[in-house]
Amino acid sequence: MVVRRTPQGRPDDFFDERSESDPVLVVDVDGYEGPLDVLLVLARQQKVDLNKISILALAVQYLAFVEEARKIRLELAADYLLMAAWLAYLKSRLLLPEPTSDEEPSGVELAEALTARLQVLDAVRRAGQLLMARPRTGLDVFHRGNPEGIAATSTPVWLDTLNDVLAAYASQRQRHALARVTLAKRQVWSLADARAALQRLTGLAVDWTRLDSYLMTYAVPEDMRTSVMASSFASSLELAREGVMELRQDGAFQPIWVRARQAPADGGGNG
Amino acid sequence: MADMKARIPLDLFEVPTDLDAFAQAKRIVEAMLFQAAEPLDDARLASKIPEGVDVIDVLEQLIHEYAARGVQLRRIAGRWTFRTADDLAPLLRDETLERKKLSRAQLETLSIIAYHQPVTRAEIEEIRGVATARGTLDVLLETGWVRPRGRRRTPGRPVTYGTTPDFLIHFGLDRVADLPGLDELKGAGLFDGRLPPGVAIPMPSDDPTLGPDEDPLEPEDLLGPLLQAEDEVPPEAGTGETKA
Amino acid sequence: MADMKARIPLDLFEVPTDLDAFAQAKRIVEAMLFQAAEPLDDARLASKIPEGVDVIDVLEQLIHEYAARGVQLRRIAGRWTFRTADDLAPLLRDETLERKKLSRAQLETLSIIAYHQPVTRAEIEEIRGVATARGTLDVLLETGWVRPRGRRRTPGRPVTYGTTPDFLIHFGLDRVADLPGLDELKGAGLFDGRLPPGVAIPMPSDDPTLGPDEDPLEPEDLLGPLLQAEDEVPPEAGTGETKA
Repeated sequence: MVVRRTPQGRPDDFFDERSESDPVLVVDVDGYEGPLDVLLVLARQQKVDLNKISILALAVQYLAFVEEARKIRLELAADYLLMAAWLAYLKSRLLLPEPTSDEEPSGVELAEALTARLQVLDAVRRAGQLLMARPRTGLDVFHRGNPEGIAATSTPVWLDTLNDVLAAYASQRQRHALARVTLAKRQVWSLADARAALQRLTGLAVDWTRLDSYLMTYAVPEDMRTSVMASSFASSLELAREGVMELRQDGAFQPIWVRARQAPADGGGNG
Repeated sequence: MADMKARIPLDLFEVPTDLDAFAQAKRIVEAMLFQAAEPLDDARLASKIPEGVDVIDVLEQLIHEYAARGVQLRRIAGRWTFRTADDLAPLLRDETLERKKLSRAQLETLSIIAYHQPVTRAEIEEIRGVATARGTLDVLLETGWVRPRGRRRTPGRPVTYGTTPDFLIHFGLDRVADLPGLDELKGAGLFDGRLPPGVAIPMPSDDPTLGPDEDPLEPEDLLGPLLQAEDEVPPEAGTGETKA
Repeated sequence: MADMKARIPLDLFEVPTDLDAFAQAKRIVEAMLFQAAEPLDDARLASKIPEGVDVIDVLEQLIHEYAARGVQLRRIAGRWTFRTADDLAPLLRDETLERKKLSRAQLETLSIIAYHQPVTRAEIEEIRGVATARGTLDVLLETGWVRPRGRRRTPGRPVTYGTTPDFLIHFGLDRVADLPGLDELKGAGLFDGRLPPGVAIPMPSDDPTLGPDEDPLEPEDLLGPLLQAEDEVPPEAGTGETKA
């Protein structure tokens, strides 16, 4: 296992669990675990209850963070950039007068949804800490150290066959041989990337979210825009076909809106 | 030391003859739990004690007798085991043992699996807001605390993950409903059902019975290098391995 | 079972606060002896208990407290251990045949030892790409299929492992050279077509004669708790040492 610290790594033990077989997944920016992690850290800086944080201030801070990060290091994981795109959109919604259309959620509702997400992540982390603080078997509390002492009466009958051994050998040799394959860095956004990113984004978007312009501005280095646009669009069509996502476009050359598919309602998506 | 022997009556370890059935049942349960390499269930214990004695009564009595001792009787993962008292940890801890820490990503992923099981990788990623690195789940599967348990009946049929009895044993829990901090997570809305759309999961469940939205794993799942988890799959599912 | 919980007060296992030094010493000695993998001597026990308490007094008291229980405190070969009461042996004995399967990690490690022997732990880890859990090798040694055979003449002098005659007997092999090679494994469908070129499978040998880069095990190796393998080392291994 490679222990690799990011340059300004967090003080807590942060050993990198990624194997060399991971292609280009840049998960951490200076030790952060994704965009929500950054947002939580920023939110804590507001020193108020998570219920009372200013999402607008948070959005501004996050966008500044991304700008800063991009100055230093071009290669930000898509997750960070998608979040930037979404927050830029949210910021504009919070600043502008509410639209009259009932179709779109208000900026406030979107902000509340984000707050709720941050609270869940925060609670999950605290739960993890509580879990790790428990007395742990084999480390803090112990079971019988010598159970066989007198119980040697039970004779193990091993059911393993030669085939099990051979299969285990073949499978791990093969796995490891394949794990050694190194992939060149991708210059394009694959359909799979786009799909996963869109799904994470729609998890955030309780309702119609406008993708294109913000996505392009914030998320993508110029040389990749065409690829990203194409992949995102293809993936969104695919997701819509599967019934996971709905698409909307109000007219030719108008922005494309996406949202997670709602509970079955009549009418469906007007894609 | 030599005088030690003299101070202990020789007949001390002779078989007591005047024990009633309950007292004998207590001795048997003590001995069984003591020599067992892993926690034992009620039925196993009950099978060895004199007829007419309720094993739960025996266990309850033993719990009280051992409560203040250095070794305590606990129910963990629904079974019974003796283990050392929590407060003695600083004295018993083996400092030479490397205390392997999970990374933040691993710990978060483990928490989400524990508190939100059964859960898919996509759901984990949605809560964390970031893609899960390939090694993260592998490490958790390797600990034996996490297992793939089925496939969600949604497009793509993603694998669902849950915790194992080893997880409960390691953290000294009787059942997942005893996980610390569940209330806070409930308050934060982890179980509001928003995540898998339309599926409300009120509480985490490691019930090996698959949920209504889960399909069983296929035999190939258990052999595939991606999952690396045959070890942890309980016997029911494990029969898949013998297919070869 | 559900009502069980209600009947056990939650604070039952809280740390007792009003214990005097002697009572606390008893708890510590209990826990130490329970946890230990082998009998402990007076000095070891005395090192952990509160000052001013005589460990012999503590042990004597515990002997009496446990005398009528299903578990007893005994002195064996000058050291102390808990043992289940002799009279219960017949009851506990019929646990007998336990049907077991190796875990995936254990199977993989076994297969690597078989194919790559003599092989060190570090080499196994390199092939598997993950650290070997402490118990994995122990379990394999326990099966009697694997034995430590020597020490590699490299820095650290790591122990080399190989298979035993029992391994051949269990898996119905005449000699390890009969293990199938790459082509046969492919033929059996165990490798699929995706295997990159350059993956070679060694021709295994369990020749008990040590290789040119191996030193014999020292007598301490065979007694050390790390190996836990005195029982399992077959006669040939024993003679291996005498060659030096």
